[in-house]
Amino acid sequence: MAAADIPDGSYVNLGIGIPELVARSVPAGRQLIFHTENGLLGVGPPPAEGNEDPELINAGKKPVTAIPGAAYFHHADSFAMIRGGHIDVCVLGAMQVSETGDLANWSTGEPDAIPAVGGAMDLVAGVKTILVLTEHTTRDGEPKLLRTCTFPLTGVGVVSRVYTNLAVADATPRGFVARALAPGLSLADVQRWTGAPLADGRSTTGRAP
Amino acid sequence: MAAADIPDGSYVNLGIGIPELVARSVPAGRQLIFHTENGLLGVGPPPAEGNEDPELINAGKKPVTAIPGAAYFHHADSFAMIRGGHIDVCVLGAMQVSETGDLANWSTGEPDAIPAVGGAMDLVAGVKTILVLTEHTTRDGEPKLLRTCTFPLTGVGVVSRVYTNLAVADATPRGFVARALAPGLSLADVQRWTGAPLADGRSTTGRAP
Amino acid sequence: MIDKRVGSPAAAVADIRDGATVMIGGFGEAGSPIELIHALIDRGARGLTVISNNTGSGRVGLAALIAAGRVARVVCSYPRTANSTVFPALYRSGGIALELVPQGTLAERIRAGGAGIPAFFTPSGVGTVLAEGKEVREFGGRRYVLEHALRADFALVRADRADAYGNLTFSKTARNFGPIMCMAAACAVVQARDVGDPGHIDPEAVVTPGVFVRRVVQVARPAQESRLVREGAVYP
Amino acid sequence: MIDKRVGSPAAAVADIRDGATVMIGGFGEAGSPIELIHALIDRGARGLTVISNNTGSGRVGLAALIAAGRVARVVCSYPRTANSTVFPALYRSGGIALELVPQGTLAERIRAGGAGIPAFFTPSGVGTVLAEGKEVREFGGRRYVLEHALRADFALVRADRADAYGNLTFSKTARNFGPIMCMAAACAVVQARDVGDPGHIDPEAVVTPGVFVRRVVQVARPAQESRLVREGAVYP
Repeated sequence: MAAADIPDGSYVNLGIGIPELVARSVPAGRQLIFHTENGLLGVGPPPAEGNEDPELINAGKKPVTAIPGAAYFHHADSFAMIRGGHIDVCVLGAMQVSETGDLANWSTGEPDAIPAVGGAMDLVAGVKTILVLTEHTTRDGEPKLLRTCTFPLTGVGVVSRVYTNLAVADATPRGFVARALAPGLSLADVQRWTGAPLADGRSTTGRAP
Repeated sequence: MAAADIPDGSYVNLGIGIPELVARSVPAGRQLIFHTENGLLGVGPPPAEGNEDPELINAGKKPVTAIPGAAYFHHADSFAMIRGGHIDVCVLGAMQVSETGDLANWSTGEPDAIPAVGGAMDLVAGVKTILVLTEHTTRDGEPKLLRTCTFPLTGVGVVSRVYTNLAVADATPRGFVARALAPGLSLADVQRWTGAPLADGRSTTGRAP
Repeated sequence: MIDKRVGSPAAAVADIRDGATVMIGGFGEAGSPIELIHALIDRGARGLTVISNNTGSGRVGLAALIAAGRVARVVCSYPRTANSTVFPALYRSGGIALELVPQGTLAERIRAGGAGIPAFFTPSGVGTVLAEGKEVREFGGRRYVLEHALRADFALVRADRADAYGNLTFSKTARNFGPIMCMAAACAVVQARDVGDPGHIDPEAVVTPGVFVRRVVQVARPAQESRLVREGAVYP
Repeated sequence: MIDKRVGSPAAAVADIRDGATVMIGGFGEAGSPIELIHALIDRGARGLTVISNNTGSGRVGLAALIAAGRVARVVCSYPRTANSTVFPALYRSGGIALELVPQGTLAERIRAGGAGIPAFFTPSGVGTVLAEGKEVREFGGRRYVLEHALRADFALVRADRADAYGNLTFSKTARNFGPIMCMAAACAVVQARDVGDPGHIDPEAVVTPGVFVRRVVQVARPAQESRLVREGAVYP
C-alpha cells in the first residue's frame, strides 16, 4: 500500500527491516530508484544465492545488487543527497509516532539499552516525505500512535503518513487523520488501538488519496 | 631559489604568473607534485604546440598536461585539499607584504578597479607554507615590503618568506629578517628599497637556511 | 522508464523565468556550457542572478548573456579574465551588481547548498574586507568566518558523458564546478558530449549521481569558446 | 620518487601510539581494513579513541581490538549490529565510553575535519537528545544544530586499487567512509587489493587523490570478516 502511494520516478530510501519489503511491491509500470545510505543509488533485488558480494550491501548490511544506471559514492556524498533534500521518499519503521508527526524509532531510552541511531535522524531531517510502516501496536498491545512520544525522538514533526496493519493515517498539525482502514474495521475499532484521537479523513471512495 | 627551498615530495600550488616558473627549476633528484585549484593534482609541463586541450588547463587558464599518477576532482574537493591543510607549499605573487606576513595581492582598492580575488584567500588560509615571489619594488620604485600593507589584505600573518630580485627575507612576528642578498648587494643597499626594518639573519655561509 | 533526456538546448532551458538564479559551470571556457547559455540568451529571460566563477570572455557564452543585459547580479570569484571586457565595462557603469566571493568559499557555499548545510565556518577571508560584517568565531585558537549556503533555481553544466538517469562524468579540469552546481540547483540542466541508456557509465566511475540532475541534452560537438573569441564571434 | 608503499600491515601501523585517535573505515564488514586492525592489535597501543560507523562483529577485526581492551572511547553511529556482542558487554560494564553521532553528521563532521571547516550547521538531530547542549540557530525559518569537525591522528582504510602516490579507488559499497577518513587523518594508512606504479589508475577514476594518503600496503586477499565470524574465529 505504501508502495502504491509513491509517485513514479521517485528516489526512495528504505529503512532496515519491514520497509525493505516495499521494493517488492512496486506497481507495474512504475519505476522507483532506491537509495541506500551506505553509498549506492540504484539498489537492485537481492542476488541469487551464491552470488552475494560482501562489498555490495544495503544499510541493513544485507547483500543487494546494483541496477544498470546505478552509482556508488562515499558517505559524505550519500548524506548530502539525504540532507540536501534530493531523496523524495523514505519509508521507516517506528517505535512511536505522535499525532503531529514526531517519530521515535531508535531507542527505548532504557538505561541499559545500547544507543544506536544510524542514519535515521538524517533521513527524517532531509528527505522530503517520510512514510512510516509499522504494526499498529507493540507486541504487548500498547499503542504506537500517540499524542506524544515517550521514547527519545528521532525527529520532530517529520512523519507524513503511517501505514499499519489496521489503518493508513496522516500525522497533521491537528492530529491523526485516518485515510483508510483495514477491511472489516470501523473507525471506532481502530481508535481503540490508537493512543490519540483519530479523525475520519477517508475519501468517499474509501481509497487512500 | 624558491624551488630549492621546497622539500622533496611536497605538494605545491603555484600562483598565476611568475610563480608558475618555479615548476621549471626543481632541482635534480627532487620530486614535487603540483596542484592547481581548478581540479588537478599532478600538473605536468605545458603541452607541445598543437596538443593543447581546452579542458586541461591550470588556474591561470593556460594549457597544461597531467603526469602519470595524476587525479582530477571538482572544485569543492580541490579547496578541501587547500583549506584542510593538505597542500604543503604555495608560491604566490604579491602587491605588498607586511613585516609580520600580511599579504595584499588581489586589489589596489581603487574605486574603479574590478575586484577579483580568485582562490588566493583560500590558499593563504589553508596551505601550510606560503612563499611569495615578487620584484622587490613596484615598477615606480615603491617598496612592496612594508611595515603595514595599504592595499586590501588577502590574509593576515600568512607569508613565511619572500623571494625578490634583491633578497630573500622571512616575515616574522618581530619583522623582516634577511636570509640572503643578491650578489654584490649589502644589507644597507637592500634596506634602502625596503619599507620596513630588515634584520640581518644571514647564516655564516651566506646561504639561505 | 525514467528518462531525463530532452531534445534540444532550447527545450532544456525553456522554463527559466525572469529573475531566476542560475548557476553556470565552468572555469574559464573549460566546462562552460556554451550551447545552454546561448539557448538561455534566445529564451530571453531577464533580471537573472548568475553564480559562476568567471564572467566570460569575448562576446559569446556567459559574456554574451551579460552583454545582452540579461544579468542583474553576479556572484563570482574572478570577474575579470583575459579577453573579459563586457563585465568590467558594465560594472563600472553601474549596470550590474557583484558579490565577490573567494573561490574556495564559493565552491563550499555551493556544495553546502546542495548538501543541506545552511552555514559553515571557514578560515578563508578572515581579516579581509570580504569578511566585513560577517560573524567571526574562534575555534581551537584560530578565527573563522561564518558563510552561508548558495542555492539556485537552475544550474547549467557541461559534462562529458551522461545517461538517461542523469549520471555524469566530466572531462579533465572541465569538471570544476559542475558536480556541486548540479547538487545546489532545484533544476540541474546538463549538456553532455555523449549521452546513452542506463548502464552507459560504470557505476564506480559516476562523478555526479543522477539524483542531482533533472535534464540532459546531447551536444556532441560543443563550440570552443576561445576559438570563437579569437575569430571575433558575437552571439547572437 | 614519491613512493608511499610500505611492506606490511605491521610496518604501516608501527607508530600508532597509546592514546591516539584512529578513524577506522567500513560499514559493517564492507570496507573494514581487517588486516590493518589486526596489525594494530599486534602493535599493542592502548587508550585509543576509535571513530567508526560500527563496533565490529564476532571476535575479529574491530570487535577484537575492543575485546583486547585497547579502546577507551568510540565515536560511532551504530554500535550494535548482528553478531556484535563485545561492545555492548563492555559498554554496559562501564569499560568503554561512547559518543553517539547520527550517521550523516558523523560523515559530515569527518569530511569537515578533512576540508578545514571547523564547524557547520545541520538539521539532523534537532529537537532530540543528541542535540542537547549544542547551539541551535534558525536559518530561513528552520532550526539547525552546530556540529564540530572530527579529525584523527590515523585513519585505517581499505581500498580496492592504489598507486605509489596514494591515489585510490574503492569497490562498490565498500567505499563508504574511506575517502573522507583519508581526508581527516594526519596519517592515512590504506590497505589495497591491488597496488601499482603511478599511472596504474585513470586520473578520471581516482576517488581519493594521493595527497590525502600517507601509506599504502598491499593485501591482495583480505580476510572476509563475516566468514571468520561464522567460523567462530578469534583474533589474535
